[in-house]
Amino acid sequence: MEPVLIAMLAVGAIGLIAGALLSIAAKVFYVPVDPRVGQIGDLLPGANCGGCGFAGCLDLAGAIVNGQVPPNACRCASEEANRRIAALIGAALEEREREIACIFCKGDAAHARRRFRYLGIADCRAAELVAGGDKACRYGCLGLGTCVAACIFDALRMGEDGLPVVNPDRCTACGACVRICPRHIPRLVPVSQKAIAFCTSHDPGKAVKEVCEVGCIACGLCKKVCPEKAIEIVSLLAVVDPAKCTGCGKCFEKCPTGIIRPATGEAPLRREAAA
Amino acid sequence: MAARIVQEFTKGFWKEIAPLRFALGICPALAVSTKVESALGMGFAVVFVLCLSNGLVSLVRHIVPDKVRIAVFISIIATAVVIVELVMQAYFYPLFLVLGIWIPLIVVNCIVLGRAEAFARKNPIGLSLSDGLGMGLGFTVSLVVIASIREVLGSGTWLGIPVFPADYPGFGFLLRPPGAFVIFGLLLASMNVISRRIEKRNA
Amino acid sequence: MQDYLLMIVAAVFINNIVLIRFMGNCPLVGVTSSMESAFGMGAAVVFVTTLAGTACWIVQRLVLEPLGIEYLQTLVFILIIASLVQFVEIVLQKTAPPLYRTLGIYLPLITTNCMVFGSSILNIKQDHTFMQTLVFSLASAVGFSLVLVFMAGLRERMEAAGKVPAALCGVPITLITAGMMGLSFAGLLGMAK
Amino acid sequence: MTLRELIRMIVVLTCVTVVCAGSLAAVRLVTREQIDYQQIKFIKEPALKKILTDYENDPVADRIQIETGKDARGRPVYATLFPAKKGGAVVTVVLEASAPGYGGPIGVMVAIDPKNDRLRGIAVTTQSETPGLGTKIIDDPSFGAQFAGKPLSANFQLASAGGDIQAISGATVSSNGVSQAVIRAVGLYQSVKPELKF
Repeated sequence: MEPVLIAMLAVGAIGLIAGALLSIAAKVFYVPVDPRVGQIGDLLPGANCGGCGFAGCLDLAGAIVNGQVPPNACRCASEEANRRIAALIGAALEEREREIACIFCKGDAAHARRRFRYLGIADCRAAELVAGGDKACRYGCLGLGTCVAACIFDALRMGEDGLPVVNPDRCTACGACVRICPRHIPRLVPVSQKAIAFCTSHDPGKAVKEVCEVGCIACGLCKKVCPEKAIEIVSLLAVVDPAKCTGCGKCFEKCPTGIIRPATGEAPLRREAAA
Repeated sequence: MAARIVQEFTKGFWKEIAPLRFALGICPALAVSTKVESALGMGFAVVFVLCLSNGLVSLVRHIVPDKVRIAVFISIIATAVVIVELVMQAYFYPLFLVLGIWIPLIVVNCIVLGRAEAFARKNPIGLSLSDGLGMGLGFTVSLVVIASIREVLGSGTWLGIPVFPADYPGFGFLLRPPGAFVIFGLLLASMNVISRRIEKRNA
Repeated sequence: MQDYLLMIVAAVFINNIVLIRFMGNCPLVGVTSSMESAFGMGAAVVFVTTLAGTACWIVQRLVLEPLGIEYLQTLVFILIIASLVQFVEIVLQKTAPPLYRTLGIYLPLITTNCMVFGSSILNIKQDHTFMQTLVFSLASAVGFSLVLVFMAGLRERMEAAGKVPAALCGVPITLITAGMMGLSFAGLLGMAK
Repeated sequence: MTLRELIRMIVVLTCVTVVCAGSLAAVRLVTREQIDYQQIKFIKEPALKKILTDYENDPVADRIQIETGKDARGRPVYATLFPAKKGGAVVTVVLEASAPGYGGPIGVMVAIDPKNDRLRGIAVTTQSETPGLGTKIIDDPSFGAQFAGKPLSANFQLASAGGDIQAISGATVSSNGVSQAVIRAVGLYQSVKPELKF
């Protein structure tokens, strides 16, 4: 019987010490965890997409409770969830317009020139490293679909013309594509924005014309024609101010390369319309 | 109820066969699969541990506080493992020598704690036992499959019985650690292909 | 000193705990999809293994052997490791929140990591002294992290290339890569026992 | 967390570990004999078979353990003797001893005829000598054969040290290890002999 007793006492003692140590540690090193962190975490989508800039949904939940960020900081959560989160921490929900990602380049295979044939790893980041990519335009979309792979909401697909296409219904504006693109082609815009200049090239008009038929040549016609003064030429690139734009459509007709267009819904390229 | 028990038992063989589907418990699956004999021994040891731990965890599931849950479960599992260790040492000593450190390592086999956490903690004892038995046998089957490939091709025998003519040189690579990884990877790949075929046919 | 150096080289490269001893394969598959998580897991494992290895050694020598209950080794060691992991988690959360945020999510995974438990047992099996235990645990864990980081790097590249056949995607290609890596590690065999 | 919860946590954990340890100790108690038997059988039996030829019992099951002293931690140290019986009478007693060789300890099993106090033969069980040189202590049967038939009172030192044993040329250290192990085994046998009753 004695060996049994020794074993029971020894292991029991180890168990007791371990248990006691843990309990003491739990008391001494007690970190008050707000129960609301868990509750908010449950309301968040749980995709851990990182679109909010935090390490994961729970991390964001902690930040929301601490008041570092507004309760609707998650771009992916539904409005219902945002309202309930706001109710939980007793803050008024400040209305913010939904955003979606837009691809700021129209230079597809038919309209943009390539400098060489790229046969390397099918990833824009890799292509960018090889002599700055195969596109002659150093601002344009490389079209290898890195953003498509990065989208965990299945809102992006690769179009037949070699440019990514956004599905506005699925896009949650998490910003994953915005961050991963080496050329910052996808950008977030408010859903209500009516006109967009779909180009990111800061090159002068002549240089743009040499490499791409559908780039902003900074001619300034759009600026002149806009009755609301909503368009500015910022370092050789037309930029539409969504707050002023009424969507009258005058610039669509005037733009010589046809890159200023309605944000949603496809309008024919000017060249094609003319042909 | 009976149907449920059968269902929990059979899922362990194809639908949720642990090492091949979830890549759980692959450490022992790689380490003791050089011979069919040791694979069988390891498999049955795991079956026993899984049944015992699932049963006991299911019995104490209402009295264990949540915070010490893991510690309690792991103590129960460790007890089952030490029982296996002692019994194997007493009655199957050669097998004990072959399996060596992998017997105590059953404690940290992800399948065992995984089943306790995911299943036995929430289900009555009957279901837990049948789940443990099914999962354990599924593990045994996967082990034996890998071991068969490795033993037959590697040393030209199956369960010690020669299957190739005596001058078969043996594919030594398969008996070494890197060979285990490669065989296991290829097995998983073929499993993927088969599953996809079945899905396509059903669709 | 030379002995310790030899021991480190042996534990990190030659008898690598993941590729040759087959321990800790679950995280090799589970947390190597990105470099960041591989680093996090590796750091957490190095920390816990060293701590657990020495704690287990002390208990073995001061409690189990004098009382003649070595057969309870498995039970006692896993208890120590489980409590230690939880203890580290609690302490880190309070004293080093940034560290906790990076390592925290990997800590629960470590309790059932055979590499921590396995290296603790190996220490006893190979009759190490206290210093040897310390060095061996640390070196094994470093070897583990090294393989984890290598694997994460390779997987990131393979994923970017996108040329892996569909059937091999994910776990199968990881295992086959591990096999190839094991082969190259095996090239170092004979450098030390 | 309230104090009550804390206490409940500790109590449950302690109870579980105590019950686990208790049941394990019980299993250990039941299997202990069998484990000892198995361990000795699988490690010693091949060597036993080598030096014992004519016997009817299971020397491992009939083994005799005699306390010979205490180790540094105060635990008893046992000498294990394997008696081989024929027709109910002990014809040979086998025991093992080891001595340092060239590459590490050399373990030697020695078979003794208890009636005539003579060596029946020796067998090397464990060794890590240089292959091809030191391993001649096993590979060269004439070396081991020198011991057979000698009375226990013989001088088992090497000839170079004034004894009766011819060392293998080129493997003096290994040969010396074997002969020292035999001397130890014989000494052990002499010291426990009074306690043996056949």
